[in-house]
Amino acid sequence: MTRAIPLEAVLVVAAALFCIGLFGALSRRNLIGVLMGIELMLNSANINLVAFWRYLEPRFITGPTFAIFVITVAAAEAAVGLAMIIAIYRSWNTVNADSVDSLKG
Amino acid sequence: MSFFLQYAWLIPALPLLGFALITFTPLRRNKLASGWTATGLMGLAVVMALGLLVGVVGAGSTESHAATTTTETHGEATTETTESHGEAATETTETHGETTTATTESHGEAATEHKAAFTFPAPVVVQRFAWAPAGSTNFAMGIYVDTPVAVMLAMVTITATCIHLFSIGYMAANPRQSRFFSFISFFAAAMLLMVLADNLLLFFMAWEIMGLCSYLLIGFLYERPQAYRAAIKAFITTRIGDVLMLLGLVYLWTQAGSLAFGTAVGEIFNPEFLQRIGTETGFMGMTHATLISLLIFAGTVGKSAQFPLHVWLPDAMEGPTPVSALIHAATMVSAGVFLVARTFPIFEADGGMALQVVAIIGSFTALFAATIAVAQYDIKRILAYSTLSQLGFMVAAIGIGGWVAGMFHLLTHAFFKALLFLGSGAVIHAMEATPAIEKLHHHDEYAAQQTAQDIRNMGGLRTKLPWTFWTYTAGYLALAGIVPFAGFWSKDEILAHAMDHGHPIVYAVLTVAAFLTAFYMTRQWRLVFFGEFRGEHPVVFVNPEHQAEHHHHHGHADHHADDHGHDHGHGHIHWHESPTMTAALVVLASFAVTAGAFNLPFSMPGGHWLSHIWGQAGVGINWMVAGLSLLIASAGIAVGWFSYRNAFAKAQDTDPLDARVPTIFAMLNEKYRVDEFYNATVGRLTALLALLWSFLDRVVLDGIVNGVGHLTLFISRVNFIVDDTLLNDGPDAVADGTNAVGRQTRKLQTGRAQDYAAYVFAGTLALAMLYLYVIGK
Amino acid sequence: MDLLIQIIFGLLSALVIGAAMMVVTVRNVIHAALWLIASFFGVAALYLLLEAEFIAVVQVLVYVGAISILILFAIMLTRSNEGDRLLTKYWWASALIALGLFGVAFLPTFTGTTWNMPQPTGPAGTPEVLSGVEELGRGFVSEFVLHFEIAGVLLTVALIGAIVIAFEERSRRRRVLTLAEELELRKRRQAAESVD
Amino acid sequence: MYDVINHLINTVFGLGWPSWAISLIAYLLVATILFLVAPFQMLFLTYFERRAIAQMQDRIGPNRVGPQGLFQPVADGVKMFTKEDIVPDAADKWVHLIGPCVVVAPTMFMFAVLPWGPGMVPLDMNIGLLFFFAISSVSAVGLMASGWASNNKFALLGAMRAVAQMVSYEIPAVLSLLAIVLVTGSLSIVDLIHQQAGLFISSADVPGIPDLGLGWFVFTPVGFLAFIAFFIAALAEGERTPFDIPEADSEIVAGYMTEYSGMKFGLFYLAQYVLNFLLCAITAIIFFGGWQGPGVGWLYAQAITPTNPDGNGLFNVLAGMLGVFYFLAKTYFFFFVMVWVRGAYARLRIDQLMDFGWKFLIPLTLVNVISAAIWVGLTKWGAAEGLAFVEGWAPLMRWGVAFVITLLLNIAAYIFLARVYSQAQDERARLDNEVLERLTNVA
Amino acid sequence: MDIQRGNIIVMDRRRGKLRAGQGLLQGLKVVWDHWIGSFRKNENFSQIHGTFTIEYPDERMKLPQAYRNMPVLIYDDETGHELCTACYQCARACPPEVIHITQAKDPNTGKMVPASLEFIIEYDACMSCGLCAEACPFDAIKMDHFFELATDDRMGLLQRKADLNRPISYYTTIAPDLWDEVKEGAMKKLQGSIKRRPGVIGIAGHLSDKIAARRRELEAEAAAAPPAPADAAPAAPAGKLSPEEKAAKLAAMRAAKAGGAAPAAEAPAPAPELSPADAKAAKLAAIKAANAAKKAAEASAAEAPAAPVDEKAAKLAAIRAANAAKAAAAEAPAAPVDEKAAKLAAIRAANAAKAAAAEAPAAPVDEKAAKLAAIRAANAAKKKSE
Repeated sequence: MTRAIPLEAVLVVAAALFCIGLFGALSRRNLIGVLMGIELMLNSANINLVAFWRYLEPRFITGPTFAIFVITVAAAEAAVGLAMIIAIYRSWNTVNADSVDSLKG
Repeated sequence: MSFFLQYAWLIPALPLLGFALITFTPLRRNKLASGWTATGLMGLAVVMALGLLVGVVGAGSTESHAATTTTETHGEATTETTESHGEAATETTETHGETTTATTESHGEAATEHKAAFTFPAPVVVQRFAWAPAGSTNFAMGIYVDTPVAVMLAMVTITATCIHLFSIGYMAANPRQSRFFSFISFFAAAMLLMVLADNLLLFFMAWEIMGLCSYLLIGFLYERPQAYRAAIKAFITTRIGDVLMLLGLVYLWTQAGSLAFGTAVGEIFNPEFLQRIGTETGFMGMTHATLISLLIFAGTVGKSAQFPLHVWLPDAMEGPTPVSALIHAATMVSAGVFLVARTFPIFEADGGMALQVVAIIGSFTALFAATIAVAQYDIKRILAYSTLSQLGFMVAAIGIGGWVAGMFHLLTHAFFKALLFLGSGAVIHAMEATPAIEKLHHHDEYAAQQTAQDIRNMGGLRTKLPWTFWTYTAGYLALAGIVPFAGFWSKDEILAHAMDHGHPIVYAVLTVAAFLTAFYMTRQWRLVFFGEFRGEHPVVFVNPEHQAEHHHHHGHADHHADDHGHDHGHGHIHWHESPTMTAALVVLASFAVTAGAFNLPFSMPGGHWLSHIWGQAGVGINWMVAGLSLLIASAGIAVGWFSYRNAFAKAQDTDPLDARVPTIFAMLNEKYRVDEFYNATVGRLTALLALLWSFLDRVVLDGIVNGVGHLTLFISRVNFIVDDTLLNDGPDAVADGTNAVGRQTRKLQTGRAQDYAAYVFAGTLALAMLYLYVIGK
Repeated sequence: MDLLIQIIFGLLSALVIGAAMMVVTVRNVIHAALWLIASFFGVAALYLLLEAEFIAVVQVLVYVGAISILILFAIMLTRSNEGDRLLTKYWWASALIALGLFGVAFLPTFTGTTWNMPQPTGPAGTPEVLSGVEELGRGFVSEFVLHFEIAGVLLTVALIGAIVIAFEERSRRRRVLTLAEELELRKRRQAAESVD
Repeated sequence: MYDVINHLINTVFGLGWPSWAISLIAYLLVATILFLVAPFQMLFLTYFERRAIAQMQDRIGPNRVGPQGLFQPVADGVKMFTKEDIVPDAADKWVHLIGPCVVVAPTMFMFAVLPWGPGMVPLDMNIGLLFFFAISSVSAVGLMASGWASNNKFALLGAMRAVAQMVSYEIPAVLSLLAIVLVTGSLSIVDLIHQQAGLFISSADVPGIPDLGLGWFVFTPVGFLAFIAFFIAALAEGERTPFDIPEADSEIVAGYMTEYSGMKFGLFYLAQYVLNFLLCAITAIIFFGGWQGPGVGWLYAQAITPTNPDGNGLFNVLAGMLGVFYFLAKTYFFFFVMVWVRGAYARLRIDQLMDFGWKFLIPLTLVNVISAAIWVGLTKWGAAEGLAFVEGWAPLMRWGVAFVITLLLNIAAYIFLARVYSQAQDERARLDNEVLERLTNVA
Repeated sequence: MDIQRGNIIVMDRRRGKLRAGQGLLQGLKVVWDHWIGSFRKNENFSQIHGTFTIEYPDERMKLPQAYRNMPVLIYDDETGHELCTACYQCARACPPEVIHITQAKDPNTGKMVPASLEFIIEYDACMSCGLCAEACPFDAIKMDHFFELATDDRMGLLQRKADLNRPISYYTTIAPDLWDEVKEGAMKKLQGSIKRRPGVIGIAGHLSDKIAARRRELEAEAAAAPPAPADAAPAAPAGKLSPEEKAAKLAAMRAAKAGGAAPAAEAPAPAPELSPADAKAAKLAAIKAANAAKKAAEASAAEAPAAPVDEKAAKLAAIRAANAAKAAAAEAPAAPVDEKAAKLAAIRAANAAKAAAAEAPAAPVDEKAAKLAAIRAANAAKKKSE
């Protein structure tokens, strides 16, 4: 595997995923779209972790361990995020990121 | 006996108590009561002083055991001394908390070899307490009693009591009698405190209080412009002396570290210290000692009215007579002499230069005053100038090293001069009762009083005022220096000392002065008591102010006989002498007579008693000098008597001397025109200075101030412009700018989480680019 | 074999990237969610390609199994009626940032740096020693026990947090009354009005 | 399978293809086989269910089509094909199409790790079990998508309920398996089965036990409680009777399948039944030893195996056949139990279902995990792991002690939870009434 | 026991409180028992276990006699005459008014003939309430058991007379008891109406041509052969009985022997040339005969066993006799003809009672039952005479 595909390729894919996720998080109007963007970003981070583990240090399990921790955090984050979105929907009756700006300066 | 020693500090306290009682309690409303309390307290003070004298003399002779020195800690406040101190406006002195115990070095019989350093007798009572504990300097206050102090105390208290007694009678008519008594007792307290002072600062404080009292008392009749003008004049001239004296004290303090009397280390009579300041040259080539002593002497010149600063004493006669008697005869003026005596070792330390100056000024003043006294008409002015000359005598005596002679003369002079003044007071009191004066009184009180004092209007009062006459005669004889009287012994001792110690010039001058003294006293004595009473047609004193108001057309003539027959109608004048006045006169007269016995030059058991108790060698009598002085005195009397035998048939006659040597007489009458001279020089100088100063002030300062004003105006205008443009519009612009920026950046804070995230990542992007392409390269 | 792997890698990355793009650009949120799931699958496959099968399975279990469903639930619970315009106003700015970040920051760093690849230890052909599930498990209870516990706590906290935030009191929920209750209520109210 | 094909292509035809091509073909072959087996299982199961449920209801069941109705499923299949596939116009066309696919695909995936017989497992992953359940959770997404896409309120509600049910019952399922994984020590399903040889006491615990392939986990208290919990969870997962709310006809029309007709509807059915088959299979594997049975072990020992290369090929086949027979028998028995349960129990309300899952099953499985830990501690650990006092005991002794302790613990847990749960139910009822009264103050 | 409406009956099953989980297991056990049991067929509904499915197209459930679905017209096998006299009673009684009748007219005289020319029932609207059957005085319209009415065109459900006609034999197969009760009356009335029907009017449509042709043949034969003896009914053709006449006679005989006497041994051979409806009716009758034979065989086989079977049969006969008597009484207001019938019924009941008593050993119970029947018959007769 490592022979066939250079590490850079994987990293580039991860980076691309990250940037797309970032763009999604930053520009999607729907709050849940934002959340999805964030999930994508977390995934790209995971790919990096695993890629580095696989290519550079296959013997030590720190890579996958942290990948798993990232997954747990993502799960927790998604749970709380969505709960908040629902709470926002319930009070503002909208999930439009733009209209939730009561902290405006 | 130790009671008196222990409670020596009561002596000044009692009159102070009197002052306090009279001023602060309702006592002041009752004239008689205040008078008698003051006098009573002074009586007590006399008793204490005498007791102290006996105790000190007793202690001095046994001097085996150390004098009871009590160091009073700061806490135990001797009420009267510190109170008086407190009141006196003295500069704050820093004293250590630690109390220095003055160890009395009993020198025992100090063998006074020639030129040996003059040493005081060991102090009998030294009570010191830390006064104002502040900072590092250790400043103790307290009392320092040795034999000269004891004697002085006795003298002062006795004279003060007599004068109190006298003034009860004299001031009876005055509505503000209690005020008078409070001032007098305050003055007495100050004088006593000065004498008792254990250090020069306390001395100086008391000195200042006396200055104050003299001002208050001279200006007692403050309605009269001449009175308060004289008070101010007195105050200022003494103030000039005091300033110089203060400089001296500070100079001394810088050198010695403290101003306490005594010979211990750090005290001003410490031999090494004296030796040091005697040798070290200070300012302008003169040694410290010289400088210090000259400055201190300036104080004396001011206070004891020596030559340059004597002008205030004659004018001080405006005050009521007891005041003149007490302050300007007995005590205050002698304070200056006492100061020099007190600090004599410092004067001596510089090898005689300072003393020479003292002697010169002393003798000159003696002669100078004597000459003026000859040509005066006012009874009190004659006595004033006589006091001047006698002070000159004392200063000269001290100046030539005759410390004991000077002191002795001071004592005796106090008594008979007080007597003379009180006598004149009685005479004036009587004169005011005369109809002519009373009539004048209604027009112009001041003129009336002046004419009452004019000896030309008197005459033949020996029969009218017998007690006054005889006491006055005792005083007159003492002053002139006739044998049994006190004056002779003290004056003689001075002259003897001058002759013995090689001061021929001084001797000559003093002898001439003595002669003149005898002459003018006789003149006065003759005009006042002998001949016919010329009071019916007095020489009316022209009051310059009134003249302006009164009748302009009177012109110059009124100087001579007034409308002659006008006042005749009153007929017989009732001459009255109040008993209190005469009692005081008698007491003083007795002292004037017996005072001489204190320091008889003979080496008999009582002889040289004063010098003995003062720890100095008694000077044997110099028969030649004694005889010579007696001769001169009687010559003076004779000349006086004969020249005025038939003078002044009428008040308006001219003085025989005037007739004979009019210019000299005129000059002498106008007191060498010293006042005018002063006015001319100092006055004009100050006027000039004032003018200059006003010019300076107007042009320069005002100029500066106005300039500053204009400048500030200009600056303010500039400032306004700057402020307006730069500071007002500037900040506004800044404010608007920030506001605008704020409004713009506010847009940044859109409240949308996504935008914030975008900013974050834009930041990371920028940083990444920075790192990769700029730094990382 | 390498070619096959490369092809597979190409396909998978295409899937992942394509799905990600769709997630971001598709208008309908549900479609976006489904594309998200597709991209998760792609990533899981990528993990398999990277021989981290445990991670792949966990990825599938957690992301596809739980999170995507959560997202779908959230989407359905918050159906907002107004037509949601796709992107925010300044979307081009964020696009710029993303592109910039990718083009300027990531690409050069990744391609630029040389990675020190460990030399295969054994003779050619012997499979490298890969740390599999067992080492992971062992690691969790030995080396990373603290992290493990914290993750546990985090999940619990998130669980409780989510519930607290999203929980709606039973009483506060609008309760539809049955007809009988309705009548009863009205009768009772009239009775009350008539009384006072 | 790989060597068979390799032998076939390289030696027989001598084509000399590269190994990856061979393995690719092998896997493709296996995949096709599985893709065939799955629908057939589905067909048989549907027939089996309808007959069995009929019998239970004193009916005959389909017996018209073909002998004793054997061709009924085929007929259904044909019907499914022929039925017109209606897509509601407002529905989300693509998502509507994807829904069923995403529901069916995972179930096919799950076959990858299912061992049919000794050595007959398509892919022996060392995290087989976890893979199995990971993939099963994917179908929930398909349900959701289909529920949503049909633009029908009931479909959506049904989908949400179904997903909620599946997700919340996945937890007790996985937890109960966790206990077993704890005992066996490996996630691989093949290992799981190998450890279930022996007679009542698995040979892993007591090596001396004659290997009759009966050392099933279900005979251990941990295993038994896990089995009960898992089976209940499986029922919920497969939407079988007590929990068949989503497609409950009486309530929400047909749940998420409402707007589907024709082949898509068929797919749903296929997915459902295949899932049921798989769940029964996994139950059989994990708790009842899969292909373990008397004789299989012995036959396999004789057969050619990687460890025993010189075995007789025939025995291999025999062992395989016997293994598959046992496996299928157990699986069908469990399917029968499912049907049996369908015949016996009434449908749970959605909140009762969730309550039961969360408040009874999950605690039960957690306790089971603890007892599993105790079991492992007692049977396998020694002084090294800190249990010094166990050191000297004989394996049987340790097994016995572990058995007793875990039994007591499990029973106690069960009774306690049952009591608490029932109290909770009464409490809830009371609360509901109270709330009702407060709201309407109708006495 | 009567259950007041509304209150709740607490059933105490005196069984222990079900521990959690036990209830579930018991549920399973119940289902298990059913599953096991379901492999046997369930004979009658009182059994709990066993499959009771009746595979409908192959097996049919014996419909109860009183089952009614869709009315049909009855015609006499022997005479071919429809019982319906177009009295319109049924049409009046029909709630959905689906019966439409047009009375037949004598073509010659133009008089109304007691027969229906056309009889239409709209089957799709008929709700099978059975009111027409009850209202028909001539028992001409009866409720059939036929429910497989699926047709592919709407008109199929509009049944004309041809579709509605059913032979009496068919009705007796589906509702023997009901026919027995009304048989005599009906036949009598039929005879009456036959008399008033000229020509073939009133003959079931499909038979009318055949009968007319037959009559023509007979007349031709009669013409050819000596005139056959005129039997009581002009309709009865001389010579060879038409197969249906034979069948009708047979049915009559059988009905007479309904009381369980040894059934007629011969199984009538189905007449090949019967019209499809008659063929069917005939077949029905044949089958029923076979069943009865079978039952009889069982009964004979079962004779040896204990007497309870006979007793039961006797009791049944008695009850039936009583019913008949009551029915006869119900018809009291009818014409005097009925009295004779009632007397006849009473005599018959007595003979039956006597026969039963003779048969069975004089068990006290039977005697009492017979006596009872006799008394009842006497009462009925007395009542009638009043």
